[in-house]
Amino acid sequence: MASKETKFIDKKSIKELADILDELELTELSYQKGDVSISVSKGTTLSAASTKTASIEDSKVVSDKDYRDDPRVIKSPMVGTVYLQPEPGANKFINEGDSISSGQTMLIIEAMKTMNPIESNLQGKISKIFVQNEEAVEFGQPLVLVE
Amino acid sequence: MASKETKFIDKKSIKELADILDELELTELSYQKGDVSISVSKGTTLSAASTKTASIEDSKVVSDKDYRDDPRVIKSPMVGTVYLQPEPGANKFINEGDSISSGQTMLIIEAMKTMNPIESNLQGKISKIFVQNEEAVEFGQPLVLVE
Amino acid sequence: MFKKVLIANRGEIAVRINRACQELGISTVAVHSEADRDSMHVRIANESVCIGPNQVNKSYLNTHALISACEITNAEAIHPGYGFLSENASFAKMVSDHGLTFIGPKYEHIEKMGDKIQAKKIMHKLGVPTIPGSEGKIENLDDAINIGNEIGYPILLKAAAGGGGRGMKVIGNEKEMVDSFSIVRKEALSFFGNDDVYIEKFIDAPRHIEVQVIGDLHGNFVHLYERDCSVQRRNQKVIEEAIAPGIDIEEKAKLFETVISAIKEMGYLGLGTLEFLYHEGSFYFMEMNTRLQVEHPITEMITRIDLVREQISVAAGEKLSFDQSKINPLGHSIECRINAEDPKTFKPSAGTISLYHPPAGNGIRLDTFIYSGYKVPHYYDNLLAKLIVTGRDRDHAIRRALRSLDEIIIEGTVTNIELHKKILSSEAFKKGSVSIKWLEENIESL
Amino acid sequence: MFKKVLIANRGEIAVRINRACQELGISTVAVHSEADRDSMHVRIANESVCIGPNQVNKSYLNTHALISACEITNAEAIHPGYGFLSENASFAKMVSDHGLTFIGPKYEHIEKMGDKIQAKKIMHKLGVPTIPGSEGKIENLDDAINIGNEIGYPILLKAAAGGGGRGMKVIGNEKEMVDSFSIVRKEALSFFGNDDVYIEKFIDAPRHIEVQVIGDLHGNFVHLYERDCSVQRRNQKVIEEAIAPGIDIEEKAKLFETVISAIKEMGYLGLGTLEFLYHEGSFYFMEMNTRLQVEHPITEMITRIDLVREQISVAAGEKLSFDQSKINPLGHSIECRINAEDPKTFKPSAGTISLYHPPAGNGIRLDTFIYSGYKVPHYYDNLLAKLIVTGRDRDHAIRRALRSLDEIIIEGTVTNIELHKKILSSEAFKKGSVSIKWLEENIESL
Repeated sequence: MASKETKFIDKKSIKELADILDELELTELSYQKGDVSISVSKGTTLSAASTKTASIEDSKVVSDKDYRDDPRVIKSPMVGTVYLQPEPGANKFINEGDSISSGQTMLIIEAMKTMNPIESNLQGKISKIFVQNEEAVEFGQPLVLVE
Repeated sequence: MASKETKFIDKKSIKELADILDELELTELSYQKGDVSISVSKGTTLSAASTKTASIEDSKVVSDKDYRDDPRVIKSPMVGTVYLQPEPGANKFINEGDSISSGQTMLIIEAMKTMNPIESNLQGKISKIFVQNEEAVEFGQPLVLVE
Repeated sequence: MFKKVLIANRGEIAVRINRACQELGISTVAVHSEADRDSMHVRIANESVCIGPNQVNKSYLNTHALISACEITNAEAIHPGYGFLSENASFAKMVSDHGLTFIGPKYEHIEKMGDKIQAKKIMHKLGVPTIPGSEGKIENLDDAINIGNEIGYPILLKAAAGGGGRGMKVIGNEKEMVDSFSIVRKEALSFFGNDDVYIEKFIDAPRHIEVQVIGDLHGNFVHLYERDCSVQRRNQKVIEEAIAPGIDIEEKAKLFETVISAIKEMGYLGLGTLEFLYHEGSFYFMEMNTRLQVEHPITEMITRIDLVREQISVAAGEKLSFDQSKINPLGHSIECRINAEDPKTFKPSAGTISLYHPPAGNGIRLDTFIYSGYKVPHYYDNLLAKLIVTGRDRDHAIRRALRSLDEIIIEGTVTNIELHKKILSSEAFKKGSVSIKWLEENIESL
Repeated sequence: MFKKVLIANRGEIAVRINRACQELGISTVAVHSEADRDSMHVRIANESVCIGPNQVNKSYLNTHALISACEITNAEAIHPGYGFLSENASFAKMVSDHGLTFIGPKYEHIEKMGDKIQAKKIMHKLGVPTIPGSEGKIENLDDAINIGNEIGYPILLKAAAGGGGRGMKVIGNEKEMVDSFSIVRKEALSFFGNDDVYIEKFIDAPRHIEVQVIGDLHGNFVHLYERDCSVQRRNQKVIEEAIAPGIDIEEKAKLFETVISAIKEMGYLGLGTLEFLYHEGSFYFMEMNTRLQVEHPITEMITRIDLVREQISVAAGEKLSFDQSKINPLGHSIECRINAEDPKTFKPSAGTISLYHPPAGNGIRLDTFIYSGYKVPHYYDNLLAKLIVTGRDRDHAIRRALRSLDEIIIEGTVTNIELHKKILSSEAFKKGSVSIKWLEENIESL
């Protein structure tokens, strides 16, 4: 590509900083000049331990992890089992692509033999349903993405 | 240096900051001047443990630590006790400010009841004698600085 | 035996229980609040479930979430650890109503022992020594004098409606009783609007001695000797040791006999601890903890019985793996509770553990959940680690503890390690047998 | 007791010895090469002396520097650890000639046991069972047949001048002896220019069983039961356990009796280990290690005797703190040697430990010298840590070992932790009683 344009990401500088980090045995290095600011860091984490835990989070709902702090997401207020229909054979409460209004029932979570209707606190278009019918969910687990 | 090229990354300054970080035993350091801003940090080392060891090195010869890797320094080739005179009451072999030639005896180290004359492998002016008479020295400990 | 157990706790005790389960071949479910997502008890469990936000009442005390977590993971039993729901009788009942096993005593026993006054009455009936006193309010001075002579001075004359250290007076002899009786009643009336008073034996600076027991469903009841937990600050145990220094073996044998007879009569299941005040050769029952204790490891060390393993086994209906004849304590064990707290103000200290390096070697056990890089949340209690050292005798254990405290490195948060060194180096502690008042009275001069 | 001891070693054993000294109130001097300036044994000692450059022959084997280091620090005794100078009789003598105490046996015993052939002869004379065979060369076929019948087939017919696995033949019965005798002699003549042959009992796949002993200067000699160290690779022990599974207690009692009688006759001082091959109910003495062993902790765990403490005490002239009647092994202990080595090629692996997190809890001991941030030098051996787990029985100990191996984190260098998991999970190991050939023969399929 015969581009004259300055690329947004200056990988060479990042690499250079990373090398300096190594050379000087630093763990963090931030560099700012003009409107460009780069931070590099290297550190130890407890990675060996974290790889072994087969948490529900890891094994069942890998894809929703990135959405945990997303304000467009409605998260599970409790631990339990999700039902997407009011009863077996019935239509789902919601489908991806539907419009949803605040207060509308999205799904049911069964906890302690009790059926708890979960209502939307957002309104907009449902762009993603993270959970399957009869899936176990934990507290704070993303249920639905509303845009 | 009359360089016209402005490099994005000013490695010299980073190095300087990293050195200051080391010198002042800091773990983090941020520096900003004009449109340049640099932060460096260094992870924790086992400092709590190291403070408790009262090694010979720490307790007896604090000042010579910086000279361990200095090529102008003659270091002890053995563990033992230093004598600066050939016998009690005699003159010292060398004094600070003396000239010394390669092969000249500087001092004696007693080890295993044996007196070992230690000869200079450098020549020049003795700018510092790190050890005292009858001081215990370990292997590699700086004895004399020749400039 | 259970196939899967949910551990309804966090911190070092959740890690401890997880290990016992793994050694029994039981799969584990950790539960956690949002703040504890990276906590060690979550990392080492086979599965984990987030049960709520950071506040304990919405997570670790959230009984519905815990039961639901069992349902979605198919856990068969819940181990409550200590604190949180461990002595909550209605939770224990709820667990069992849902067809799950609560790893602890029968809920009736949790309930009865949870009421301190009822507990004392029950234990008294079962022959366990309690603090002597009037069985109810004193009608008049003559009765007061009679009871005073019966239980022996000094006694405590207490307003029935009193509390918080007010409305009570130490009476040293009969003459003082004559002088004070009506004054205390009058004060009681003016302070609390009620002039009922009662009498209890006054124990000035007792030691805290507790007896570890365990029972199974097959009629086996065993004691695992005593622990001395007198080194306390604001009613919080700081250092515990087993066995208690300087208590006559005959005295203890008699106590153990009544204790065993009592828990047998109750049909007690699982681990329990009877706490006593000890003074001048006498034991006075205070309360019974119907759960695993923080300081259980020192008993494990000297008896070589894995208490958590046994606790889980008996909850699953198995027999105790040992009988009383197998319990022959050997050596001496000391536990130092290492807290994240300011050494002066004792305020809890949160922060990130930048470096953790444990002590090790012969006779050292360190029960903890911290690791290099772990961020200690400020929502929960400040116990970081329990250093448990065991030596051939008390003196050896103290030396071992001191060298371990020199080895341990916890950077990034302040701890009470220096306090432990001071206590263990003090002449009073080395001599043994300090009272529960000792640490508070001497903490400045240590 | 000594006031100050110099520890002439590095790594985990120097740390181990340092701890024992501190618990005895003895001040310690660490010695180190230039590469070991930041090593843990230097950090935890009271004083340290750099004794030479990185090469072991100029530092840890530098006898003059060690004696000088004692002189300048006023250390009264030298603990040699294992390896390095620990079995060097002339060093032991040099130490004593300089008025210092060598913490180990008398140098005559180090010398005698250092010569393997002489050691076998001495032990044979002292009644310890050795491998049966001809006492010297065999004159003719008739003699060969007689000896073969006497010690029982299979036997090994060996060229006296042979070695390195050449010049020997396994003979299964008398007929094979008749067929092979002259052939082996002819081969011996053509290979080694000497047709002398001798006979030794052939032991195909024995176990490695060793007996721990200790003696003091007051006529007390005690054994601390046996260890099974059969899990080996290239003659390096990988896993050890105490006590050995599946050996008849009567058989062992007889062995212990002859062992004690032998070391009593010798007047042996300090710790020692007699190594035996064990096969079909018989023990055959191989050699005696006149020093502390790497695997001593498993014996400490089941006997609850601190061997290093006792070793130092008896070297200082004190009596053993226990007698034979006190040694009642309880439970089962397993040691896993955690090495920094490539899991395929077994090449030592140096590097910086970026993260170290040890396993912990009940029954876990980890003897090590590493820490987060430690740079493992490539000059020395590759033993990083010894994981010692103790359980109520062998099965429990194996489970405990497995859960600990899951907990441990060593990042920055490759280790053999996965190999340990495979061994401990294998059916053959779980069953017990594998031979010294087992690991090598099965390492690919584990």
